[in-house]
Amino acid sequence: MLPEPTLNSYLMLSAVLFAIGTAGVFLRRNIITILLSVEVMLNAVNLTFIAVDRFRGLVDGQIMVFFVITVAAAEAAVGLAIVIALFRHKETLTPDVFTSLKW
Amino acid sequence: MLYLIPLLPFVGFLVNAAIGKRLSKTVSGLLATGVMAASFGIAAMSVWTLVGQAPVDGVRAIEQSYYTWLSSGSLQIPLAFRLDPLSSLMVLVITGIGTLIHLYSTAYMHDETDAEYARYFSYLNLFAAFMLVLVLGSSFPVMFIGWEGVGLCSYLLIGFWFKKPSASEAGKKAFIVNRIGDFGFILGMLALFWAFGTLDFQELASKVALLPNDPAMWAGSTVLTAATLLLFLGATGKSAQLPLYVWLPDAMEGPTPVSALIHAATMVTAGVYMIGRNAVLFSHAPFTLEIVAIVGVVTALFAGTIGLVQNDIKRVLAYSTVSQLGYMFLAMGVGAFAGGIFHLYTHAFFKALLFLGSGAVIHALHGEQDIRNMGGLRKHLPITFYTFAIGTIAIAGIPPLAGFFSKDEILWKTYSSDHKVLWAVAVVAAFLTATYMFRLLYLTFFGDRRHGVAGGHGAHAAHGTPDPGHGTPDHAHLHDAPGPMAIALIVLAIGSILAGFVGVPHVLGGGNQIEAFLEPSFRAIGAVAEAAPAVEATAEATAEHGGAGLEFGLMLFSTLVAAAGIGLATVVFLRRPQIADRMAGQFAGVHRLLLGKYYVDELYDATIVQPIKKVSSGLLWRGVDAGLIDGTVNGVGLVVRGWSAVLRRLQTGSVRAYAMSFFVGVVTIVGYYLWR
Amino acid sequence: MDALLFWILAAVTVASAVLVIGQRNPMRSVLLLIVMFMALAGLYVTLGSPFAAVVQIIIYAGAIMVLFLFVVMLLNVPTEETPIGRQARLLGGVGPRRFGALLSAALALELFWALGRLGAIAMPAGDTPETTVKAIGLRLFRDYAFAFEATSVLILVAMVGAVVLARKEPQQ
Amino acid sequence: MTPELIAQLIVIGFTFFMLLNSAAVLVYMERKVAAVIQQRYGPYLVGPKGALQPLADIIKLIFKEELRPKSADAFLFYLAPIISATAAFAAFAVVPWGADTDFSTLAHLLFLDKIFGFTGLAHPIRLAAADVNVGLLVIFSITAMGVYGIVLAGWSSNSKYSLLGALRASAQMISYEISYGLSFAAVIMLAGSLSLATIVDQQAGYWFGFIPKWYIFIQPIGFFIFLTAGVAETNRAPFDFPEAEQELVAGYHTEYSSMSFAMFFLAEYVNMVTVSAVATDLFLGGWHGPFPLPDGFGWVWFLAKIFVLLFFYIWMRWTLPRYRYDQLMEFGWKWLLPAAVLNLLVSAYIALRVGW
Repeated sequence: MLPEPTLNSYLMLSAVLFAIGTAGVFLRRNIITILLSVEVMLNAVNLTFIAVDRFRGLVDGQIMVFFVITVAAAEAAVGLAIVIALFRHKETLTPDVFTSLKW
Repeated sequence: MLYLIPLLPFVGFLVNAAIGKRLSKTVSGLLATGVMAASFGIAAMSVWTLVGQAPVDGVRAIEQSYYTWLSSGSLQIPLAFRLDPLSSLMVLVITGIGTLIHLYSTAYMHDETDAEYARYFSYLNLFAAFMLVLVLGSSFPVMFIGWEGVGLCSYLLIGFWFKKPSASEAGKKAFIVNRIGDFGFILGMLALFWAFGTLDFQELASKVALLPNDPAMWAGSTVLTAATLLLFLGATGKSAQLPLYVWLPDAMEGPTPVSALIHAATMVTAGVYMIGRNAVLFSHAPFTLEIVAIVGVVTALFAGTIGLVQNDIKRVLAYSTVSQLGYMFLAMGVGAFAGGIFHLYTHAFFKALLFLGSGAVIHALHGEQDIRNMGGLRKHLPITFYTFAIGTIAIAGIPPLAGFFSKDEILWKTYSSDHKVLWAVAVVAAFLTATYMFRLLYLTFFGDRRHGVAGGHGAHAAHGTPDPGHGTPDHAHLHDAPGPMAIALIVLAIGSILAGFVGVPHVLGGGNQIEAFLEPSFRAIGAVAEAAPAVEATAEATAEHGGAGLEFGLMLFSTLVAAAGIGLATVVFLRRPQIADRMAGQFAGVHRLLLGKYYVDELYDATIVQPIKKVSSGLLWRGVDAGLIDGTVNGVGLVVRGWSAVLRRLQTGSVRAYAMSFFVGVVTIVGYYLWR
Repeated sequence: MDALLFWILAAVTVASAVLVIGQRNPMRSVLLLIVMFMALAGLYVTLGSPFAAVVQIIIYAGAIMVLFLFVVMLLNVPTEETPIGRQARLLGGVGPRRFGALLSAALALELFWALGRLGAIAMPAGDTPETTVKAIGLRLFRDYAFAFEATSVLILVAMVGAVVLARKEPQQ
Repeated sequence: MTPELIAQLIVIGFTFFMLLNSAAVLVYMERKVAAVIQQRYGPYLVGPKGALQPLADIIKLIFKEELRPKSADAFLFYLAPIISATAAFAAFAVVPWGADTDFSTLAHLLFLDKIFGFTGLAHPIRLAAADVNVGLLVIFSITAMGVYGIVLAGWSSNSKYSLLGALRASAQMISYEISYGLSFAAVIMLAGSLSLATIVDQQAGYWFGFIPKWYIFIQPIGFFIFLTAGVAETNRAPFDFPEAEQELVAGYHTEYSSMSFAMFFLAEYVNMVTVSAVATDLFLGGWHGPFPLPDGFGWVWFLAKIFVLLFFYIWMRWTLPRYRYDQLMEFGWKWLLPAAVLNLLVSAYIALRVGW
């Protein structure tokens, strides 16, 4: 029979998710996918919040989750708007092309 | 509803300042006058309620606190107003005379453009608001708001014709000189707070009253003395006493009603009021009181002598104001606080009257201010003449007009408090006052028209085209003061006649009501009669042993002195003008000295202004600013630029690269903390 | 039963997450991400916060992801193109990306290590009590009222920003 | 296997069955009503007055060939209709369509007590496929999922009409979901519960003995918003942009044929039913009628109300012309949403300060 999930197993799961998210940020060459990877990270964090909530028997974590989701929504909206604007200018989605914001 | 008293003029200021341009003269003038009148009405009502009050251990006061203005640590300053006998008297004077002068101005300033007109009245209302805050404030900081505010307004109004260089110069001078005084005032406040931990007048008074009261120097009173001296410095600035009086004569560049309101009736008396307000403090610092008295009397004499030879009608009045203020300080100095305030109150009437009268003259002569170019106006300007004459008699101190009672009160208090020398000097000053005032009267109104006298047009040119009515003076027809001005003059004249009767001394069978009325304001609440100022007490004592006879005698004597002065003036300036010239010839040196106002301005310029200029241009500007500060700043800039030229290479502009570096940091830090 | 559920959902989550980033086609990444959200929602339910789960689905899967889909369809770039230009190749080349992957692996290891030190702590026994919507609501609107308002402002700003950014310039 | 469990299974099966049929019935009804409105006969060959027409259609659809564009993304192409259909059915699962009952009356009427000696359950069960106490949220989330079916269909079939349809669908559904949610948030506030059954029971009884305590009477604006948003959610005329025949051939399911097409079709009608059912539960007092029926027959009222709403739907479709797309968006964002927010605020204020 499978072992009962402990708090640790939840935390480890979220750690894995977070790592995957970061990896995505570095591996992919498509801004949209990179944004998606960011979402993965956010969800990893959310999972932590809820797990700890369950562990300590609170609701604050869930409220944090709501805030995270809201912020994610804002981030997605702005991010995608930027993506569209960029695409209009350079006809590409590769982040490494957009390096004009420097000296 | 005390707050309404200052608030109404302030509202008037706001309206006139905001939309005044678009209002017609009638509207903005009526508005300004109206708010003043309304404020006077409210003030009158409040005073009525105050008088109606049952005194709490001999003190009546209406105190209203609106909100906590400053609150830091032990410093708690509510924005609170207190109406007690002293401030109520002041409030009535300010609003009442203020209203009259506003009324007067509506006619006097009528040649201005609508915009200028509105600007003038907005300033005037603003001044009134600040002055009322000054007198109503229940603590030093609140008073200080008004103190600074009136300074600002006086600056604005002196420089009202800012296109005229001399006017703006005068404005600046007034402002700067006042700053010196205000500096002292601030330091005084701080010292008091440091010593007594409060800035509320009442609390200060009651705390000071508890100190043992002996003239000997001891710990508590050194602070007190220092603080009071600093405050007095502030007073000298605001009320044009030696050594800071220099700005007041120049302030005559402003419109005449302004001179009447600010530089005769109200603002310049702020210093006196301040001392009266803190009577308890000052009376516990005898040393300061001595200084005050001496400064006062010296100023009185000094200014009187200058006034004797001045030729500009307004400057003469200005110097007489200075000397009258000197009287008030003398009174304060000898502990006759009530007397001082009494004189302040009467002086407000007749001095305002005189200024307005002179204004009427100037108005009639289209801006002529030099008395050598006047004369014989008696027939042409009857109203102005009679009112002006009343004012002159009043200030000369001829019974039963207002000036007599107050001045005599002061003289008596001075004498009875064993300041015989001061008394003597004061008497001389009184003599001078009578003389030069009547000189003014004669030269202006009697004799026959003179104009084109040497220097006359020089003076004229010097003042550019000062007051309204430009163009060449047309002497063909002289119109007397128009309606509003006439009303103001007449009312003030009546005031100058009757104002004194509130303070008829006991000897003349009058029960010096005003003193009785004001007296509580000079005591500390709760601190009982024994805490009443010692000097006052001694004064009373001598009054007892000196006896009524002596007082009456002195009274007669001073009246005779005044009469003598008048006589002299009559002889010299009316009957045989040539005597005057001869005297001027004989005592050429003295005459020049007086005419040059003792060259005080030049003295200050040489001793203070020039050195400061030297230091600031030579050391501070070239050395510190250009060399040190700029050098440092530029150096920093250069260094930064140099480094950034190198460092900017790190900035690839690629998001991913940034993320990478950032993430390396994360991993490293986490790793480090796990490692330990 | 609960354990089984957890392990299944965890497996689904991880698998879908890996596929999300192991995917050249953004469309599929989005869909797999949605799958991941579903799985996470399931985990939330097992963790006794159904409300969070529902919100996760409504907002995340239902709105945000639709937005992503929308953009993907709008731009319709089916796959990644290899970067053009020297610098782009330098930064987006294989080397740095591998390094980045290694870094994240390192982070994962570090976190595991840390959790390993922590030692396993069993969840509180007994079947999971469901946090009621009421409890959350009270907490949210009483204690977190300010944060709530701030977030609303944030959303507003984001909205305006998005509109301004995505707006076509009048000409050129 | 307790009798409760069996009963629950029966209920689930019944719900599913009824939904399937409802689609068929609706097709027939739609065509007839349309015919009447346009003064045609409509279907009349197959069966009495063409009543069997839907059956014929279904058979036809089943035997058609499954076509797929060459360049389509096969997996998603087949996944899409399944998603929509599933979402449609799943959404209805939590909708209760009758008061909790122990079937005693029914058993008595059907002589079950005589035959099997079944006199009713020990304790009553809920007349819904699934009994969830956050039912509304579940419905909301599932409808949100429903978008994906359409979007994927549009994208995967890789044709511009489909893509446009999908784009329109996603934009439209997102925009109207907000007003949708807000409109029943007001009701949730009044009822103080997220469970549909509870909300319905809140609406039992009458004002002054004859006005039924339905929320439509205190939430008329809410009802209107809900209905409008619902129409938009289900892509029905006058908001049927994803499948605007004149502009986009058939919108997102242009490329579909045979059963996968049928699924979309099914999904659309089931969604209609769901929306009407939810509307009935939220605003029209569910199974509480203007006058009470014998215990255990509330679902008759329920059916009646749903029927009325569905008729209204069809009527509207054949009466109103289609909007322009920008008009749709403008209406959604500039009128419906503010109205919904105001409605929510006002009812919140009243609920707090005044109370009903």
